[in-house]
Amino acid sequence: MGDFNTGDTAWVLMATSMVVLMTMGLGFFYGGMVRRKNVVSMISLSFISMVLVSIQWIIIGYTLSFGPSVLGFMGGLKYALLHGISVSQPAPGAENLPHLAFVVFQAAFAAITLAIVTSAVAERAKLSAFLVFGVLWTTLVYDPVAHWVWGGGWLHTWLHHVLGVAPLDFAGGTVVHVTSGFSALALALAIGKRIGYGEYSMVPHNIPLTLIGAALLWFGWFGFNAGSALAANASAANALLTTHAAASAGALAWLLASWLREKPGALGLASGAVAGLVAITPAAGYVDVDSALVIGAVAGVACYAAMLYRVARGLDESLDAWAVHGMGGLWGAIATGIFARRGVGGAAGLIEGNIAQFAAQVVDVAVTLAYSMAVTYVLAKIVDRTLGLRVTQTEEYIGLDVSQHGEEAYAWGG
Amino acid sequence: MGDFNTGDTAWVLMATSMVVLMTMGLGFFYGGMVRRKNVVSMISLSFISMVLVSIQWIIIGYTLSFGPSVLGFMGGLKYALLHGISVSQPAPGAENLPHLAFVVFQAAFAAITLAIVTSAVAERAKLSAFLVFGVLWTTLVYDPVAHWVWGGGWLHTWLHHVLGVAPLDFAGGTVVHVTSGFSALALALAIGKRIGYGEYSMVPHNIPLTLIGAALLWFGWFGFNAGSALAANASAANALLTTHAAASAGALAWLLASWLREKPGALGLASGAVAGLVAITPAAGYVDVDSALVIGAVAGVACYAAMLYRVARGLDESLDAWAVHGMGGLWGAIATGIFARRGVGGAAGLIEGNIAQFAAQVVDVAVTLAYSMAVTYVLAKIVDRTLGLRVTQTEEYIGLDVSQHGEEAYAWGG
Amino acid sequence: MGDFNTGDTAWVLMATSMVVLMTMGLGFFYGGMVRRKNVVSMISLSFISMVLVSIQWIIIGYTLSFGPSVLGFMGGLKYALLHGISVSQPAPGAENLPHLAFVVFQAAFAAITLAIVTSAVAERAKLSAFLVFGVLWTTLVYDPVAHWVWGGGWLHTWLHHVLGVAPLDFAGGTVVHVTSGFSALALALAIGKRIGYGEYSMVPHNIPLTLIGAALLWFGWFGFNAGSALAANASAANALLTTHAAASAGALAWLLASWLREKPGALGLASGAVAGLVAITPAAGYVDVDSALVIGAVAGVACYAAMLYRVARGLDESLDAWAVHGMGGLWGAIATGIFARRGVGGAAGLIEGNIAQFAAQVVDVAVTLAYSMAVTYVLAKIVDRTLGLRVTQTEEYIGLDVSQHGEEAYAWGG
Amino acid sequence: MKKIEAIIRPEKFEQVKRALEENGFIGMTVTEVRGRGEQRGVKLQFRGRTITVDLLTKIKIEIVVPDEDVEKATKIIVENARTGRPGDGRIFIIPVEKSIRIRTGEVLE
Amino acid sequence: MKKIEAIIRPEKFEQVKRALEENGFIGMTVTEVRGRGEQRGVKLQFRGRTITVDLLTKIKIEIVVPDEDVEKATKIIVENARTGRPGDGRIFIIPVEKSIRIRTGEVLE
Amino acid sequence: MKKIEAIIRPEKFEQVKRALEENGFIGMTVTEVRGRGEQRGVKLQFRGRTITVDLLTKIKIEIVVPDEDVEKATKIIVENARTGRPGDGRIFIIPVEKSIRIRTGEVLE
Ligand SMILES: Nc1ncnc2c1ncn2[C@@H]1O[C@H](COP(=O)(O)OP(=O)(O)O)[C@@H](O)[C@H]1O
Ligand SMILES: Nc1ncnc2c1ncn2[C@@H]1O[C@H](COP(=O)(O)OP(=O)(O)O)[C@@H](O)[C@H]1O
Ligand SMILES: Nc1ncnc2c1ncn2[C@@H]1O[C@H](COP(=O)(O)OP(=O)(O)O)[C@@H](O)[C@H]1O
Repeated sequence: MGDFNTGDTAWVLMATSMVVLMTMGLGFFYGGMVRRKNVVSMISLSFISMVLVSIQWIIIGYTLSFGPSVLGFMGGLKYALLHGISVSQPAPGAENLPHLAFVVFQAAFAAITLAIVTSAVAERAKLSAFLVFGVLWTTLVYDPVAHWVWGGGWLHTWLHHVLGVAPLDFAGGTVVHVTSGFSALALALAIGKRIGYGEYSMVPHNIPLTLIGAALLWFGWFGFNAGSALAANASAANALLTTHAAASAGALAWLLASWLREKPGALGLASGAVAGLVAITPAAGYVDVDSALVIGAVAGVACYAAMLYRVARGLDESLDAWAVHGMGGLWGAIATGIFARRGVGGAAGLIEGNIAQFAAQVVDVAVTLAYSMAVTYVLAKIVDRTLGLRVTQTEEYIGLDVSQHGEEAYAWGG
Repeated sequence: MGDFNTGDTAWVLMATSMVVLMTMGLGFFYGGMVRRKNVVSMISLSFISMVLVSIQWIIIGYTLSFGPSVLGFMGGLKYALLHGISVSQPAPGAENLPHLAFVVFQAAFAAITLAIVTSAVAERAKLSAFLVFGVLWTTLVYDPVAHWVWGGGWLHTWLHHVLGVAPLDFAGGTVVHVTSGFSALALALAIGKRIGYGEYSMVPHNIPLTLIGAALLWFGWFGFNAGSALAANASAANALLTTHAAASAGALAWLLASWLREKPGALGLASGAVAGLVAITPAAGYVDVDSALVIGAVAGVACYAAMLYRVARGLDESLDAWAVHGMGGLWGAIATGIFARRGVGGAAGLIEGNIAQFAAQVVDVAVTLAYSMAVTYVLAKIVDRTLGLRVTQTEEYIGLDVSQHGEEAYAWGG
Repeated sequence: MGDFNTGDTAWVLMATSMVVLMTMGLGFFYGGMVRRKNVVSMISLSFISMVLVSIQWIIIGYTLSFGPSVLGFMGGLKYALLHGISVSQPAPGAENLPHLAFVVFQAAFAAITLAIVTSAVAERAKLSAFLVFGVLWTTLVYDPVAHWVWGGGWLHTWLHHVLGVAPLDFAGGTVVHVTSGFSALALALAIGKRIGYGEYSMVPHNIPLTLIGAALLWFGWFGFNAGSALAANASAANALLTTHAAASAGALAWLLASWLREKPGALGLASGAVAGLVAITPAAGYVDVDSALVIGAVAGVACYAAMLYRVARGLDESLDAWAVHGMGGLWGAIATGIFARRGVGGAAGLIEGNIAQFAAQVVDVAVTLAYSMAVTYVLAKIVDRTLGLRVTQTEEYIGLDVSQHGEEAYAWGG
Repeated sequence: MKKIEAIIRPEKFEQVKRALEENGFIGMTVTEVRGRGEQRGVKLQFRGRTITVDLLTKIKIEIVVPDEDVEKATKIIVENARTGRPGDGRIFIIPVEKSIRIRTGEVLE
Repeated sequence: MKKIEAIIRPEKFEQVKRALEENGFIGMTVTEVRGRGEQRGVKLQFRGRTITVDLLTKIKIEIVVPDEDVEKATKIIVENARTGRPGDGRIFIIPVEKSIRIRTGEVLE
Repeated sequence: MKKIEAIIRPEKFEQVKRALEENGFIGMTVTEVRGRGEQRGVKLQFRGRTITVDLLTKIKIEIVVPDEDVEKATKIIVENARTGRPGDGRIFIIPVEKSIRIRTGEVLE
């Protein structure tokens, strides 16, 4: 019991708590951006993602992701229901920590990934179908990808074999953000646009709520990234600093870029910060602070451009998980291959002449992206054909708060 | 100064901060559920509970709870005003921590307990009288119970003597939740229903606000439960995992159970999470994660049923502190006696054949419950006769925000 | 990498995260107090302060504050862009921590200081001009003062030379609060009153939002003050306890003091808590808990009086940064010179007979105050003459959310 | 046709609505308003300044009915909205020259 | 002068507004209201109790126009607010005896 | 009886209310509305799309008064709501056929 490093354990427990809070923060971030009649639904989708995935993770998700590999594709069932993990057992590859601390830290990652995807079904998801879709998605998309990149699966081994280096993903740029962002895109294509999209006004109903969400996201992301050091050490400190730098740069860059076309909104500021946070996620422990400023600033501009592109294309990936998490994650994963410095996290990137690392990042992203989109699209179509992913027209018209939850967000007449 | 374990200290300081935030989170959780005209009042009641009890705790509460026992009933005055506690002194029974860290961690527990009780006086408490009631309640109900269970008081010693085992309460299932929940019931009976209860519509005025509160509660509870390990060790990790598991299971169970009767609301999701969190509180360091799922799920269903029962009985214990904290805490305390595993926290429960532990839990709860209800009821009646616990009819009609605080929550006409 | 103290590092990383959250919390605290048409702007000003100052800090701010001193007035450029700070390097004077952890912890302090100042330009700041003003202010006011008091600058050395003691400022009572509070006063004088000030109703539009901000401030302040121990030790525990005590005492004192003149509002409760938090900031690691109660209570009453005075004088320092942070910081800095106890933090104050310490505190505050006001006023006037600090009358009438950000906080008609 | 504008207590709204419904008056438009009648004088403060807020939340119900139904509808509202205490509200009868159903364009005179 | 009170679907508001504008009807006052017509019966729950909420959000547009413009304005609203499904709303024409511009004090009409 | 509907600037509301009160006009119903008159053209954006919001917040005051008081009340409102700049608002006078006090049921003719 007393053999673990208490400082590292404290930090990972704290980081876990922060990522859990961040997941609900995402609900508020998204919730403020929908119309008033759908805010309860939108927040609930994040909330439910956390609840569902956490239970799934304990029962089957952890072992599928981090259990002993079965042919490199998925983890075996050794840790199903977390059996065989005693309280005093150290985490695999991190003797400083209790295994259970690692399990719950990773649970929070799995949970937020599904929550990010809910952007795609904003204001039209059928609650019952989402429960089913959510469990399937996390089992068939998130768990395998986590296994491939972090759990010793084929992608990691194979790239190491072919290129001599494994892909770097400090805190989930591909596993979490590319996966969720591109899945959101596929899901949006599968479920279709909201009624009246592009025709009716769909301005965000409560910007302060979105900003509360953004604040919690920023805060939680310190746990997400710096916690991924799995220790309270210099790497964690570097990750925290680069995270903060990239978020700031992303926010400022989006603000300024959008100013060229329109008034610079608070939503842009917040979205830019998230873009910077996403992009630094895979890189946080591998790059220095100067690179972090660059990575964040580019992310701010690139994700803003991606959003404009999506809107111009008439795509109703409603709350821009694709533009911000998908494209931001993609950029971040590649940027890690560019800016990684041996002196920071032990791995070199392109600017230090390591082309292999750059190649590994590109392949890593490409595989994750393709797999996520394909499986998500098929899954969504199957759920749609069988259960119906989407509410009826009348239910959508009345709003999901009333039709799915029997609640009104803000009481009237009181 | 340098002799304490820094990791453990960091964790307990952090946990304290989280419990303080959670107390204000409770204010938002409650505040969203009342009518618009009472939200400032409702949030303020939690805020004031924290302020009042923290001061009381420093002056007299800590020593009454944790000071050297006077006949087993209350702590003596040795630590009044925290005198005699030097900065470099270790916590009693926790040499790894500064004594002052333990003091302030426990202060936050005392504070939130009173805040939970404010459910019972929602939308009708007279501010001035609550200040008096609050100080008396924490001194006469919380402090003694904390002393009996945690401070070396008679209940602990006596049960140990009679049954050979002491009651288990990892983080306050009885001390905090049974006490507050059943006190809320007694207080609701003493103060009476709101004008128009059961007749006028009293739907919650701001569900997103309640969900912000729920998010902060969930986050803070990690500090509450895992912090109660008083170290950043394997026990803390287990507690954090079981806490998260039970919260998730509780949320899902309430959602599904309520779905049998009505649309599954976000309030149910949030209440179910809180029910799971309450129920795991006494057990968090003693049970494994499988049991945590069971404990949480049962809590979700049981507390939902308790709420329905309360409503059916026409009891205006307005925000369900009794149904969720009282009944959830009762179930959790007993469940600890059932599911405790020697391999987890050193104590065995019923399923490992330890009937004595089960018996100890039942007696512990019964004593706490009876004491809390009786003293609270008498206290409430005394304050009511002398100062009047309740605002006038006109003040209640206009709303407490204007009548007690001279403020409107949301400005009009701007 | 493994040489730092993990517990201390965990605590400082956590504290940094908390101060970042607190900065956005300040945005909500302020945002709830303005009119509905300016809430996005008000929150954004805090958000932008964080973004801007964090980038400035990395590029130039850190080295100006903590780089090797140039004639005692400013730090040299050694650490510009944080060059020369390797990941494994320990913090100067704190071998237990990574240097980068110290850098980012201090970045958060610089950021919140500018955010506090935005009180003065509430509902009338021109966004573009604020970006310029903000960078200049932090470079010319915050960075030098931080250097003088914390970075080995002249004020510290000179007072030590003259009086034999250096001024005490545990967590920034002068550096953060006196600086920002008095700068806000100067800035308010420079920018002028809001249109209709004293004539139109300007009641706060969303008190729950302000209270959410207050909750985050209280939480974050634990990181601010107890994190300033730069270790998870007994001093941090003492700081956390005194911080909580002073906040509680401040809240209660303001509530009771205001009750003599008007209904005791939740805004008073929150403002009183902030007043207590400000006042204990310089003292947190030097005084015991009894003194903290006194310091907090006096701050609650004094800041309330300062606010009444400001209103009576017709000064539109709109959200009372001066009354609460300026006057609270002033009182706290002096109180540190009164109540400091050798047995707590190694330094004695007036009540232990150390007049020199008291004198050092007074001079420290006087210099900071005078410098801040003078430079801020001149700077504001220069920016106003060149760029215009303030929006046009029409823009102010329509509200800054629409005119500066192109957004409405709460959508209408949805 | 007449428009009946009734300003009533919020807590009486459900009862009035149900009573109208039971008597065949389904269509209605409702608005949250603030009103002042014989009640006055709630004081608010903000940071030292006192602001008088003497307007309490009310519900305004608008129902357009044929002339012959005015009396009946009015009676239902009065009976169900009344508590006998100040603040019960007012009913105003306003002439309506034409009423059009947008869905069909038909004029409902 | 007449006051045209049109109660329409929120999502049609922008279109109606634009159409009115294009036809020279600039001045208007709009309010968010709740209304019930042929649509009914959304149920809400709170903690075990069921509450019927059958009032959906609508926008009320008020435009005061000279008598001769009533027909034209009404037509524009009907055409632009119509979807053909229940819930499209109503238009009421109400007499206005006098209209005053506050800025100048002048009586219009 | 007439209903005076005045649409005024929010920041003038307190002054108008006080002036009415001082002249014995206590009863009133007020609503937050949005209005467009000669002011136009504030633009909003959301994520790349531009939305024109040209409706500013106004306060609508409704006071029902006996015929003989209409002029006096109107004058008070005009004098106190006026700033002389566009956006000051309008007053409409609408006939009221009957006014009923719910508390007593009495008809205030
Ligand atoms: N003269 C009036 N004009 C417009 N509305 C009025 C008038 N008098 C009262 N009201 C409305 O009626 C509501 C109820 O007023 P109340 O004081 O109950 O009237 P009563 O004295 O008839 O009982 C007020 O809040 C206000 O909205
Ligand atoms: N009799 C009425 N009096 C007042 N408002 C009405 C009336 N009938 C309908 N409305 C308003 O019109 C809106 C649209 O009603 P709707 O069901 O579409 O009418 P219709 O049956 O004419 O299509 C309602 O929500 C309500 O606000
Ligand atoms: N024709 C109209 N019908 C209804 N309301 C109107 C009309 N014209 C103006 N208003 C209302 O009056 C408010 C003030 O308009 P404003 O531009 O100040 O008018 P004016 O040009 O008379 O000064 C508008 O915001 C709107 O609410």
